[in-house]
This record gives sequence, C-alpha cells and structure tokens, in this order.
Amino acid sequence: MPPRPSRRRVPPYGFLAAVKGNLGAIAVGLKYFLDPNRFTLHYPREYIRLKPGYRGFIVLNKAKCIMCESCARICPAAAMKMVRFQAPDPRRPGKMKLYKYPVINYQRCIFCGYCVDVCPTEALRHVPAHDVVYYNLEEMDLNLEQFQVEPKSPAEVEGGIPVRYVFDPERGLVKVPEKGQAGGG
Amino acid sequence: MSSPGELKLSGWEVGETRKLPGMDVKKIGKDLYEIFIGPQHPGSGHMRIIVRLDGDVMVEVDPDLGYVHRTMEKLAEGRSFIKVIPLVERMAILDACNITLPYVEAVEKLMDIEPPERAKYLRVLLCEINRIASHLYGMGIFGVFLGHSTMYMWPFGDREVFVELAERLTGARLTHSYPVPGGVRRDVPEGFTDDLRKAVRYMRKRLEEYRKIFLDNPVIRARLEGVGVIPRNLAIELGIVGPNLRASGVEYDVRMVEPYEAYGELDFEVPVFEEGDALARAWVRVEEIKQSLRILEQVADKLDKMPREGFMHDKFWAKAPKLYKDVYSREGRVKLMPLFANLKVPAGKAFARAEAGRGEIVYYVESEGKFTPYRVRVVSPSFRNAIVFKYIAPGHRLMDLPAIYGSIDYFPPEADR
Amino acid sequence: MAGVVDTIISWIFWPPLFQLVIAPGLVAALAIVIFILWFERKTAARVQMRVGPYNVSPRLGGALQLIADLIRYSFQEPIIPKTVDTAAFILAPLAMLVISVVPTAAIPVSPLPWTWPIPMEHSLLVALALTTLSPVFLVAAGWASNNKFSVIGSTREAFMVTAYELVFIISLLAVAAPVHSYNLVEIVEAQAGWRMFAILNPLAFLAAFIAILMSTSGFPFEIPESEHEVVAGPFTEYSGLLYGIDMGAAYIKRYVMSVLLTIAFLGGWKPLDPQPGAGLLAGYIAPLVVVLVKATIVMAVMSFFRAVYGRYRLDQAVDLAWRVILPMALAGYALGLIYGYLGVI
Amino acid sequence: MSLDAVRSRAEEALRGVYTGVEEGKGFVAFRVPAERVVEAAEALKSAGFDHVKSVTAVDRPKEGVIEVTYHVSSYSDPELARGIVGITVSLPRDNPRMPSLSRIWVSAEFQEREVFEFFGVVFEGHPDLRPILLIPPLAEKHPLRKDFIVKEEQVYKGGITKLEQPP
Repeated sequence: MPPRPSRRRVPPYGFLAAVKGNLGAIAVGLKYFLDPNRFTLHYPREYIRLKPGYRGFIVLNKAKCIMCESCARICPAAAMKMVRFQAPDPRRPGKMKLYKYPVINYQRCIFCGYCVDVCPTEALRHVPAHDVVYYNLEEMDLNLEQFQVEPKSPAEVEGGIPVRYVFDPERGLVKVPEKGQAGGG
Repeated sequence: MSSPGELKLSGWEVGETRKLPGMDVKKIGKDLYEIFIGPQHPGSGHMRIIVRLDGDVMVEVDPDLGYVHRTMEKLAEGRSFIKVIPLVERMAILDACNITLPYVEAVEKLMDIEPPERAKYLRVLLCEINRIASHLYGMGIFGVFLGHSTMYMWPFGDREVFVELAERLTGARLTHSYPVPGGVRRDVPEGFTDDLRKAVRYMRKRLEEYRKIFLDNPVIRARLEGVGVIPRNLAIELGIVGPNLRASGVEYDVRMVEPYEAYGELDFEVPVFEEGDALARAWVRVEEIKQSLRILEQVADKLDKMPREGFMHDKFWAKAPKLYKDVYSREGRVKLMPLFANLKVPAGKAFARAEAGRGEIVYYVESEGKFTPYRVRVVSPSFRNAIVFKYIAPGHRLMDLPAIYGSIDYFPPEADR
Repeated sequence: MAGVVDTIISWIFWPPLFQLVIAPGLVAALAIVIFILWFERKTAARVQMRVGPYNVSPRLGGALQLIADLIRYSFQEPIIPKTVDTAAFILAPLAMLVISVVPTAAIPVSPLPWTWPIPMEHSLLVALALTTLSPVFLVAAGWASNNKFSVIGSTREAFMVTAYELVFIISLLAVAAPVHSYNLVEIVEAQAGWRMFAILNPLAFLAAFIAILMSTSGFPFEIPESEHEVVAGPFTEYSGLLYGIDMGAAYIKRYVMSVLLTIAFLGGWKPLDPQPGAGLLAGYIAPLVVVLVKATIVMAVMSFFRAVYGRYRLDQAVDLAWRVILPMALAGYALGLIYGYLGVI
Repeated sequence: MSLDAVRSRAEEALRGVYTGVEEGKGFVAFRVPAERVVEAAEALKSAGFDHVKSVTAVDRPKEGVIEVTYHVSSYSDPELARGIVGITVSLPRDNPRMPSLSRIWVSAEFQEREVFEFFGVVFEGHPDLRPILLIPPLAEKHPLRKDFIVKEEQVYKGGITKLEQPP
C-alpha cells in the first residue's frame, strides 16, 4: 500500500483535561524519580567496547600496501596523503625505485572510512578506538612509523571497565559490563 | 561613577546617535526597543535574530543567517563526486543519510543507474533512523526553549537508542556517509533487525510518556496553542517545508508525491494537521515518529526475508575481486572499487529531492563529464523555513519567539550550508 | 567556668540574634539552600535519565558539588562593566540577600515566649510585609545593569509582582480569620493533630504555594530569568560572588516563604508541643528542627516541579494569577471566614 | 497525471513566452528572455506552480552569461507536485540584472538574496536586497562565480625522500 496522507486535528483540551494533564505530567515525573532510567557512561571509569564494524582510528599494514594511491585520492578531507621515498629496488639491484605510502593527519581526518573501504588489499583497517588524545596538533600529523602503530583508548590503558550497550524494549539501552580480555574487537 | 541619567531625551530624533558612558545609543523609532538575540545567546543557535519590540510585542524580526556558513556549493565544485557526500552531510550531521541521499540520487540520475532492491531498503532504513533521531533532537531543543528541561534530556537520551542503531549499521554515530552512487556501504550486521524491533517497541512506549509530560502538559499547551499560526495559504506562499508545512494542512511529502528508493512499496501515512500553530507542529513530529517506527518494522521484516545480496549496482560490483566478496560476507562491509576515487559522471543536469527530517531538500547537480561537478546547488529545509521568522514572528510577544523558533525546528548549520 | 559557658550559650541563643543569623535565619538558610540546590539537581537528573553532580564526591552522590560551586563563585573575579551604575549594581544583590532573610525575625519557631525575637502580636502581618520588599532590589539590579536583557528581565519581575503579591497575602490571611488572630503562635497552636490548615483549607494552601513559586521564579513561573529568552534576566551582567548572591537570594527568599507556609498551613512545630519550662533543647531546638524539616520538604516539592514543567508566558502567568489563583485565594479566604464564623477551630 | 502532463501544463502556461526548452534529469526548464520573466512567472503561478524550490544560478564564463533558473513546483495541486519546472534566464556576466520574482513568489525572497551575494545578480524590485549568508566584504567578491578560485590540497605530501634502503 503506497504512502497516503491522513488528516488529523490536535486533541481538544478543556479544564478537566488540564487537571488531568497536570496530574499525568507529575505522575510520569514521579515514576522516573523513583525508578530512573539512566544511559550515562561514567567515561574514564568505564568505556564502550566498540563493535568490530566501528569506524575508529585507522592503521596501516605496510606489508599489504601496493602503493596504489586510491586511499589518498578518495580522502575527502585531504587528511591522507602519500609520502614518497626513493630507495634501491631489492628486485633489480642498482636501480632506484619510488616507494609511496599513505600517512594520515588526524587534524583533518573525518573518519568517513572511504580509505579503508577503497583499499584493494585491506592494508588499512579501523581499530576499535575513538578517544585517542594528542598533546599538541603536530603530534596528530602522523608519519609512516606512527601510522602503523595501533592506538589505544586512554580509558582502556588506565584500567577502565569495558561495557557495551544492549537494546531493551523496556529501558531502551542497558549498560552491561563486559568480561573478557583487553583488546579484541 | 556614571549613571544612565545623563542621557537627555528631549529633542532626540529617530536615527540620531548619542553618547552614553561606554556606549553609543541610537534611537531607532518611537517606542521601539531593539534587541539582538544571538549569535552568543542561549536561545538563538548559531544565528542572530534582530528583534524590534514595541513594549513586549515584536514588530519586526530580521533573521541574520550565515554564522556557520561554509560555502559548500563552492567547495563541491572543486572535489570529485564522491567527496561531496561527506561534505554536504556536514550541514546536518544528525540527519546525515536524508541530507546526502538526494545528492547521490542526482548523481545516479546522471549516470543512469539505479541501486538494487536491497540497497534501496537499506537506505530507507537509515533514512528513517535519521528522521527519528532528527525529530527527537528538534523536540529536545524545543523543550528546552520552553524551559522544559526534562523534554530536553529525554529526547536526547532516547535519540541515543537510534544513534546506536545507526552506529551498528554504518560504523559511525553521526556522519554516516552511507549512501554512495550505486548502492550503500554496509549491510546490516548480525542481530540488527532484532535490536531494531526492540528499539521500536521502546520508542512507542516513550512517545506515550512524551505526550503525558510535554504535549498534554497544560503549561506547554498554553505556550503553544494558537502561537505562530501559519495558515494554509500563507504556508504555500512562503514555501516552507516539511513538518511545518504539513502542520498547516498541506498534503505534501516527497516520500508521497514522488516516492524515491523503496518508499513507494511501504505502507505508511503522512500525518497532516489543520491548525498550523506551534502545537500542531509538535504533534506532526510525534506522529511522524510513529509512522517512521512503522516503516522501520516493515523494513526489518523485508530485510530478513531478502537474500543478503544486491547492495551495490552491478556496474561497480560485477568485476569485484574475491577479496571484496570475502570482506562482504565476513563483515557485511561493502568495499568501494578504486574507480570511486575518480568517478567520471556523464554530462548533464539533474534535480533531485528528498524528504529530510526537517523537510524537503533539493539538489541540482550539473556535470560536464569531468571528475568534479560543474555546479552543485543545494537548498536545505531550514533555509526555506528561515523565512518564517520574518513573516510569522512579528505580532507575537517576545516570549513567543523561542516557541516559534523551536516549533519550526530551525537548524542553523543546515540553513547556512 | 560553667557560668562563662552559660553566658556564651545565652548570647548565642539570644533570640533576636539567633533567629536572624543562625536559625531559621542566615546560616540555616544557606545550609538548607545548599541541600535543596543539590537535591534539585539530583532530582532533575534522576527524572531526566542522567546522574547529575557526581565527580566531586562520588561516595556522597556529589553532595559536595555545591560547596565546590560556592568556593568557585567566591574566588571568581567579579566583573563590573563600565556601563553599569556601580553602587546600585553592587548594593542591589546584597540588599536583596539581607531583605530576604529579615522576615525570619518575625517568624516564631516555638510557642515559648522567651524564644520570640520580638513580642508577637501581629507577627503574620510583619512577616508578610517584610517578604514583599525584595522585588524592589531585583528590579534595581536589572536596571543598574544597563543591559537590554536585564531590563526586560526586571520588567518581567515587576509584572510578576502584580501577579503573586496579592495572592500570597490573601491566602495567608485565610488562616488568620478562623483563629481570630494575626499571631503566628496562636495560628500554629490552633492546628492540633491533623487539623492542619493545608487540609482544612486546601484552596488557600495551593494559592500560597503557587504564589511562592511565582515570587521566587520557580517552575513553571521561571519568567524573569528565563534563560532562553533573556539570558539570565536581571543577573545577566553579574559574575563571581555577586552572581552567587543573586542566585542564593532567590532561593533564600523561597526558603523563608516556605518556613512561613509551614507555620501557617502545615502546623509548624506541631507534632511537638513544648510546655512552659522546657529547656533549650526541648523548648527551642527541637521545634525549630521540625519546622525546618517541613520547610525543606515544601522546597523539595517545588524543586521537583523543575523536572515536570516548562515555563508560562509572562502574560499567561499574570492572567492565570488574576483569573484562577486569585479567585482561589479569595475562596480560601471565604472558607477561612466561614470557619471563623462557625468557630470550627 | 504523469510528468509529461506537468510539462505540458507548464508549456501551455508559457506559450509564446519561452524561447527554448531544456531537458534535465528530474526537471524541465524553459528559457525565457529577461524582459518577459515576470510575465512567465505570473503565468506559471496562475497555472498552479505556487512556490519556488530553488533559485539556481550557474556561472558560464565561456559563454559570458550567468544563468538563473527558478525551479518551481506546487503544494496545492498534488498532480503538479510530481514534477519540477524551471524557468531559465540568461544574463550578461558583466552586468547581471533581472526583475525580482519575489513579489510573485515570496518563497524566492531569501534565495534571491543568496544569488545576489554569491553571483552579483541584481534583482530589481526586490524588497530587501542585501547579503544574507556572507559578510559584506566577502559578498562583494561573489564567491560562486567561476573566477573565484578555491585551491584544495593535493594527494602528495612534501617532496621525495632519498633512502639507503627500502622503507
């Protein structure tokens, strides 16, 4: 059945409805006063164990990189760029070869994940961390070595409790502490 | 010590400036009081509203937009087609899929491709999740503008449920960049449709409580009833969009008049209210959330029945290497072919529209057959709604301005683009 | 030695001083206001799916947050803009604070004459008269700020005065009628057992309750300093300690009015019945604590309304006051007259 | 009524006024000379096209024109709502002036202001023609014209580093 309009009117309101409205509002307020439904994450003490598909920070596996530049070309924020090196070619001794690897500038990265999705060899991947902190802006511009190191969530490093949220038809989201080893994801 | 008493009032002409200690004072009119609400004001958002008051009644309201303008139309001219998607979705990150979808559709029209069936349903799925999240956001802002702090926190808290759903689907909480020309970027993860049904059940229950604490609350009724009335003919004349239009009794919803994606096959209603006041606009949003929940349930059923294939047009996916298919079957992640980085779109002009959370968004995309679009024109719903300030707000009391502002669900970043 | 201690105790508990400065005056007011602010934030948080203040003292549920806020306000630089009327700008909040506390001098907390700060004969009238003074300084604060939002805010307060003042006075007079006295002690003594005026005369009680909400800009009448229209109303230009005093004064006013409401409608110290000859503890401290607990509960209910209501429009609030609340207060007064005529009490 | 019907309704209304038809994907645009645009707009409005969806300007420096297109559609007529009709006006690039249509379609008012600041098109008879999104010094540069160039960063970073052995 295709979409169709349905004309309605706002329910009318009189004095009795106003009294009922007051009481209803106070009753709902009291209900939650007595039985609060909180989603709050106590962040540094707890942190969310991110799901595998989460578009978090990006790490390069250099061994898989085929220097195709696709990631740098598709990056909408010009955060990922290619650095170029000229070095001897191991296959053809005496010849020089141009090596190109991507590096990332987290000042600009918008975590759209295009680079990871476009990489034809899965050399780039997301790590389940989204709360990495840098002390200054220069540090956010990673070089090739730093780009291969997997960043860790500071809450995880400082021993926070990993939690995950599960859906519940009564309470929306319920926070469940997650047992298990660190890392994962 | 200085005192305002130094100001001499006699013989002061309109437009004349006089000195006060620390400030210049200009007379703008007889018995007029001009206040600048915003951009640094708790009730203005990223915009300024210049209000002239006669007593407590607004006589002239001038919305001053552009405080978060980013010239997206210009930036889009300099980048390749796919890079425009993350760019334009930044005008309303909480409504990301709805905002980018018409752009993607326009590009698809130019390329003469259509996404496969499952991709259409996946797009609808995220669009409706976004629509609910966007309406909840709007209601939260609306609540706090009326001083109702619980109605601020509740929708924001419940929005988390839908943001979480979107995160599981796309991997990002807000800027999903989900639709791409030809299809979508992810398939639903394991157990997603069950979570979706749970969220729908929860939201239905919560909407009842919203009604009790907010819509049926006598204070809120008093603040909204008969305030900011936009009669049907004026709504048409001003060209406002979305729930505000439907609250004025106009039966217009792009999902209905020109069904895009899978909307033509889904069973839902488009709620239309007659009154045209702020209360009707609040009710339209609540009813629309209910219809969106209905759509989500239908989409969940449909996705469960459908085989897990067809999320990307064959033009891009037919020659995909084995690794791509492995990643898809393992993670549900649709890898983009490297040709996406340099997508060449045939020359032509396309116009596409979609019903975003705040109303109709239209894109005009012109291509010259190069890697970058020649012109991208986007008119966002909030920009078309901004005219309400100028034509509807005068005549109301100053305290009605937040009620009108909140009820039209105006979102400055979206209007400024 | 014992004599010295006795002397010091008698100085501290000298009613005119103790009543005004310690309890139910300034010190108790500050303590209860701090508790109420914490309670208000926690209540709102509970209803609103949040946790509320927490990090300052996780074990106490963030109870020290308000102390931390107080310290912050005290050490923050008070910025006095060039364009304000400096003397009025500084004096208005201070005067508001002092004037808010003054009515406690006329409110008895025990039936024993040696605990009364001033001879009680028309104490209800005195207390009522003193509560009506502070809006003047609120308006002055807004006017002295020389800020458009402040001026709008204080104008709103001036409008609100017309709405609540009459209601508050008439509804409190409704308890004087049946007792045939303006003496608060006699009013309390008339409310033995469950014959509280709140139950006997709910109309007047409700009217007084709403008038307190209006006068201290509690929800749903938080109109003068409604944040989303006029930033902070009369207090827009204030900062640091002066801002803290501004905010505190409104709550202290609410506290003082709640104490008055407790005495007039909720039976004051009533489960207790101090006899002549009772000592300091039984005759003064214990009834005082009962009054303060009742007043705190009244304030807690008012705080809870923050989580349930939005705010009315100014004209709607005034309209409501004149069209619904004032007739309600008058009906309550008539009921009081009937009680008085029939001699029910 | 199909999309063709929407088109024919518009064609009927604009008969004798338009000089050419341009097919786009998802819309159809009628070329109208700048002098007759008010007439065309009035005809469309009385045919039921009651609001402007987009005032789109495109700068074409090669042809030396700025094209302004009003994309209009209907709210009141559900049949007309299915299609989108444009009226396109070509204006000389060095002095783009055209009559304002915001008297006919109030919904065009803010969008004409936007086109005014981004392209420098002067809409004569507009009730309130000032920049809306940009600050005045920037609006004078008309940023959406093609000669306002925005440079984006390139794919490579720095030069080429010489290394003794492969990285």
